[in-house]
Amino acid sequence: ACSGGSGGQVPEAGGEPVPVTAGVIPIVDVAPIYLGQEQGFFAERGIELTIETGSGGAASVPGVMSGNYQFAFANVTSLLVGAHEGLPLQVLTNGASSNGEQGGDFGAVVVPADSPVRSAADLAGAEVAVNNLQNIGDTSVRESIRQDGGDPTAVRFVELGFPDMPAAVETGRVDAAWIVEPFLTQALESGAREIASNFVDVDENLSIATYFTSAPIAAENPELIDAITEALNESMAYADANPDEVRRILATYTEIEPEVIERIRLPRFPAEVDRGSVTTVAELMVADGLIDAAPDWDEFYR
Amino acid sequence: MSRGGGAAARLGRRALRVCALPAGLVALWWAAAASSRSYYLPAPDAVAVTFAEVWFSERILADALPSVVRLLAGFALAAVLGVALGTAIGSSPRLRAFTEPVLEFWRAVPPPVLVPLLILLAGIDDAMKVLVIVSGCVWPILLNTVEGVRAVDPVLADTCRSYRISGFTRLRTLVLRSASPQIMAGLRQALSIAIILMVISEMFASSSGLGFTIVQFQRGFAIPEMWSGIVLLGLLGLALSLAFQRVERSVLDWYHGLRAATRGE
Amino acid sequence: MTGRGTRTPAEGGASPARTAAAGGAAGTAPLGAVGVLAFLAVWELVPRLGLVPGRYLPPATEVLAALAARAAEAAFWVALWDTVLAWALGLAIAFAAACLLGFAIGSLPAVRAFTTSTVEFLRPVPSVALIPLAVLLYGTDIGSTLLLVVYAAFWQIYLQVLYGVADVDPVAEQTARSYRLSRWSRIRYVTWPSALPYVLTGLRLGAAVALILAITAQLVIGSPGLGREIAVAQSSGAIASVYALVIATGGLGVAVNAGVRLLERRLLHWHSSVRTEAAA
Amino acid sequence: MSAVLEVTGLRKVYEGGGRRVEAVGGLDFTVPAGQLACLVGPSGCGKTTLLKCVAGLMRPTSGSVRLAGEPVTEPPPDMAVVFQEYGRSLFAWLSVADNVALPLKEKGVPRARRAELVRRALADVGLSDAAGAHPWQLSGGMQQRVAIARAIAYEPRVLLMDEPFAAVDAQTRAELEDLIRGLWQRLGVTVLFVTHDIDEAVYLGQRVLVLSASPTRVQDDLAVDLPDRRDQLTTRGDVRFTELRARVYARVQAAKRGERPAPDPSAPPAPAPR
Amino acid sequence: MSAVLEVTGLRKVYEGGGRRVEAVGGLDFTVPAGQLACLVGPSGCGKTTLLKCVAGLMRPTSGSVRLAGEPVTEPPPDMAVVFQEYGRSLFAWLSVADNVALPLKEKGVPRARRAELVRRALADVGLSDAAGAHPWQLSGGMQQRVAIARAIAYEPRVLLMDEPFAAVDAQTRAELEDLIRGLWQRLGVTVLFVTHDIDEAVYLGQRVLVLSASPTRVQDDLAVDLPDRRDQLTTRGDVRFTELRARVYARVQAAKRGERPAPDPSAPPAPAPR
Ligand SMILES: Nc1ncnc2c1ncn2[C@@H]1O[C@H](COP(=O)(O)OP(=O)(O)OP(=O)(O)O)[C@@H](O)[C@H]1O
Ligand SMILES: Nc1ncnc2c1ncn2[C@@H]1O[C@H](COP(=O)(O)OP(=O)(O)OP(=O)(O)O)[C@@H](O)[C@H]1O
Ligand SMILES: [Mg+2]
Ligand SMILES: [Mg+2]
Repeated sequence: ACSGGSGGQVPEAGGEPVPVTAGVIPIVDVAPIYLGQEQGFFAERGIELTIETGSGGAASVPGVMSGNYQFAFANVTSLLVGAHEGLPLQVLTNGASSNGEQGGDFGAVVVPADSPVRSAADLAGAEVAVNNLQNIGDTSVRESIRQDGGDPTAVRFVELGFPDMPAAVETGRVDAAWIVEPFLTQALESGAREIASNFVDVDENLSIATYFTSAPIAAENPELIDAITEALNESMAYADANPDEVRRILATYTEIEPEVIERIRLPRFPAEVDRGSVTTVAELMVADGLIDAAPDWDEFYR
Repeated sequence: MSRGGGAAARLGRRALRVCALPAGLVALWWAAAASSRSYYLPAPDAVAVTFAEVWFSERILADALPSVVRLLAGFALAAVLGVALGTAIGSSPRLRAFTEPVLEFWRAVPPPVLVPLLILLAGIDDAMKVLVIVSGCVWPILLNTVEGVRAVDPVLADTCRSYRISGFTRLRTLVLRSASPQIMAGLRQALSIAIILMVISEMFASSSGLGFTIVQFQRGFAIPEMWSGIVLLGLLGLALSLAFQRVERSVLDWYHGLRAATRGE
Repeated sequence: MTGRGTRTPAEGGASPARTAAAGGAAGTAPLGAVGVLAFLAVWELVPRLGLVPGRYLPPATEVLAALAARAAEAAFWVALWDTVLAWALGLAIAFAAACLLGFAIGSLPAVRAFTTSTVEFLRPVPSVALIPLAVLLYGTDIGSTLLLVVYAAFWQIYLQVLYGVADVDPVAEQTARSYRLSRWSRIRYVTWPSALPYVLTGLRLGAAVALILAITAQLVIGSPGLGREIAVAQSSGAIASVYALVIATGGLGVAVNAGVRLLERRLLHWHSSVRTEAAA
Repeated sequence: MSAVLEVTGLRKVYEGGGRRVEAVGGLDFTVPAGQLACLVGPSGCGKTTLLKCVAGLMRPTSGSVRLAGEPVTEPPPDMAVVFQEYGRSLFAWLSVADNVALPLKEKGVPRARRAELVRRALADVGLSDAAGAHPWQLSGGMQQRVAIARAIAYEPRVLLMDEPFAAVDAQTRAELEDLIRGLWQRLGVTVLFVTHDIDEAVYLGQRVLVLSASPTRVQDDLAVDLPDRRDQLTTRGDVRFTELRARVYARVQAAKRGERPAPDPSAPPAPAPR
Repeated sequence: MSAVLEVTGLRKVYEGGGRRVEAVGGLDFTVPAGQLACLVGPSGCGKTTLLKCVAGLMRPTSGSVRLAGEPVTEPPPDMAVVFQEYGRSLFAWLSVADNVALPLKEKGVPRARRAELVRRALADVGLSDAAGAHPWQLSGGMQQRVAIARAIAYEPRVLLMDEPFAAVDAQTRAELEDLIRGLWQRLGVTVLFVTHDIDEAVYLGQRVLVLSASPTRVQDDLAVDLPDRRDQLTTRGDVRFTELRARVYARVQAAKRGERPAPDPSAPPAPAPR
């Protein structure tokens, strides 16, 4: 893997391909980049793409900061926090968005089958599992409760990895959980009940995650980054248009069971970051005290 | 020199011993941070300021205290378990042969993959976190106890046998005492591992705690805050190890005496 | 005098109780296998009896089947090799450094006194907290995994070495001094053999911790190896796969331990703990 | 008197580490209850091995040891052993008094009596002052005396002693010899006493068993027909004492030279060197 | 001949564990180069302590030890010590031959010569057969002989021995006594020899230092005016031998009873040793 050494090169059609490394998380949301790699969208632009998987922000942000990755995948909230803390992060393009279907989105709040909780408002006083605290999960779930007329301050959140959530819900270890695919399908099939589509409640076009790089990398090699952005956009468009292709590619880089792949709900993959939704998220984060102010959009988005 | 003067000098020497190297290292850190200007490596003064801001607050009660309580509970449980199991396994080669592969198996399982299983079995509350701590820090105690028990002097063992000292008395006066230097080595190891696992246990199914806070700082790119948390962990380790040293000194009184005596000190 | 029995010559010969209990090299393997089988049986039963939902803890047979399926793929062996490589390199570095520093510092009480506070401060720093720093320094390849592995394993071995160095029989030490053995010779011929039981325990502890850190680092950072496979399986909800990989990890641990035990029998054949158990 | 201790065809072979040593090569003897028998023999002949087999601490390769008719497979009750490696047989973490008291405690001797026994035993071996010290604060000879005190405080019925006076000075040794004889007479203990000091063997014992070099056999078995009341001055001046001593010495020398027990064990006594 | 070993005002007080023992209470003596001096004294009087101070292994509380004019602060070169705790002074992880060879290796003796020295030393103590064994496979007396073999193979200029023959039988003891005297005569070694056997002290030494009970002082300092050629039969039969022996015995007994040397520490010097 590595390194900054490729930073000075410019991709040329027909020339030596430029090695580029991307850091992603091996989940449903990153299907487009795998599709793009497979379809040759990167190779066409003289980019020899290597995809490395990690477990999220802990590796991807420092990976980009150190020049180890030329770009990486992370959720919007993390990037907003990072930018707020002064990290020179730059968003290249959208990564995954809510599909906007109330009750059919790829992430949802679920409760055990026999739970007295009927809707988001009932969550007041409950313990809700989210994968990371002070992140998109608790922010959006609070919004769901608020919109449902409940008291968003009365809910307690606890951190739990997505893979552990179906079991925790089924065994009643938590009152509710915000789960994403493929664990959402798993939970629903083992009897959990869906009570809210928290992404849709925030914004039905909510941009959840994006691909990003760092300002120094972008400044050093703008042509390469442009080429990457183009390839990403093409990949997104391809994925958005071909959900079957998405399901097919999932079988190659994840280990989700084939039957489950058939049934899971997919996010949408618009190429453009929905600026409005990000602003909404930033405002919610300001309201929750995660950040003081939304970052300057023009600096943040390339 | 007056007695008071002697004591003061001793205290001074001790302070020098404790502080000299850390002072040097902090200076090095300073130099490194100044030259690298890396976002992830803040200067020690920044960390010191942050430390005061972050930890001299109600956080020390809300986050650190419950963590430390869990840490001590886990450590105590691991100590009891490790010594009890270790004594049994160390005294019986058969039992050792029987259990060793399975124990070695568990020993090699990383906590991040063990935690989901523990969540399944023990839930997500304090019990699970204490179990995570136990699951990690029982090993050095267990292994050292096993080896210490195995190494009981055969002449002493024969002495006990010939006077028909068996059962609990034998355990207390022979086995545990003669293995105690090695058991202490294990406990000392376990203490710092317990701190590490306290952090790891709070990376799962948490909403508060020292480890949780540190991880949260890390995720939120609050790097000086994160370093201040690590410093706190180090200080905690230092404090616990000083306390442990006192216990060890009294438990191994005979051992150190014996060593010093032969050298005629 | 009343030293501990670790290095003193003693009459051997098995007492009746010891003889009855003696396993010997050949005797341990079958018993260990029985232990493993018993463990697998419990594992099989817990989900089958519904004590835990089988969806979340698949029975042993299912997991073993998943493991067998994986073992048929080359990717699995590549991942295994990557893990073993990171582990072995990291452990070797940690072991060498810990022994060097441990013996040097342990035999110089003054230096030991000056370093204690720093050591006690650094030991409880969790390797996981160092991940961002590691990635920043060494990127996402083996370098950062090594940093974490070495950091974690080092302390385990180092502390054992310190205790081991302190456990040298003073009469043996005085004998060496009276014959004016140089510092190096004393370490080589007296301190090292007497500390060996501690060192080997340290090696066993360090080996497991190194393995854990190698896996964890791969899991979090995503450098290639079993850890990354586990991460992928985990985020895909492929529970049987996760447990299959965990078995592979544990199996590595068992193998490593068997190796150290073999080493022990060779290196410590003179030691009372080995010879009383080996005596016929 | 019924034979209390019977050793029949006792053999012990050490194997391991690429070395095979037949230490004890077929021993037969019996010791009647209440006898004080001394064992002498060349260094490394197998005395310690024999004692350990008798104590039930070591399993013989073949042959058997019986005590009062029962086969000895583990240490029998009411037996005390003073090990050759006296230093290592003391508990470093216990004070001298606790070392002596421990077996009594285990035996269930009440506290007051225990204290009295410990006090007396320590006084007998001249260590009253050291009761509170740890073994490692004592000199070699003092450690050995602690081990002896522990054995006599125990008031055993069978007492096995492996060169128990090796590390004490001549004067103390004489006192301890008389102490053991006194104890033996007072309690009727059966004593097996290993020593290298031939004078000591003759002075102490009712009988001296001379062992051959390893693999050890009984080279000679002498009854010591000295009067039961013995004292350091008159007994050692006795002509019979000198004769017996010379005889034992000659036999040990023969054993040392590697002579095996002759078919006729009544060889003429050699001149006494000392 | 110049005084090689000077002990001046040597005191050693053990403190610690709530116990304070003045073991050595002001010793003054000198040992000329090449002398063989025996030390006797009651058990626990401080002989081992003295020897360790002389060896530079223990720092005295006050007073000094000088060897050839140099103060002894660490073990001087070309010195060998046979410890009272012989078992613990052997390295369990080395074979008998390697135990003997190790100090030679460190001294830089070439391989062939080393092998020869080891072979001869082991033969001298009667352990040729045990060269490949490990110390814990040997009997107590055999272990002690390994420690002796190690010391003599080293060919030291100063030899300190702490009850080196305590665990061997009478016959072997006599042989070892002659071995040490032979070595001493051959190499001109200065020997300090602690023993509890008064006969041995007189037979071996050119001089016997009798130490008082602890805190130990020099109770008596006797020159042994027996001819230099000694052998077990004639020397021990000598009238002068019996006289000296009786004298030493009386002094040790006095020491044991707690008699202190004359109140004036600058007592008239004892008869010249050589
Ligand atoms: N643990 C052992 N392993 C192998 N051989 C042994 C062991 N213990 C003793 N031997 C051998 O058995 C023989 C007899 O040993 P033992 O200790 O019984 O002799 P001993 O008569 O007590 O001698 P000593 O008077 O020197 O104490 C010796 O040759 C010794 O080398
Ligand atoms: N490490 C120690 N700590 C405290 N006291 C000690 C220590 N070593 C020896 N002593 C004390 O010092 C005195 C002299 O001990 P030392 O070992 O020198 O006697 P010794 O003459 O060699 O006796 P022995 O003939 O019994 O070996 C004893 O009273 C003993 O209790
Ligand atoms: Mg013996
Ligand atoms: Mg002594």
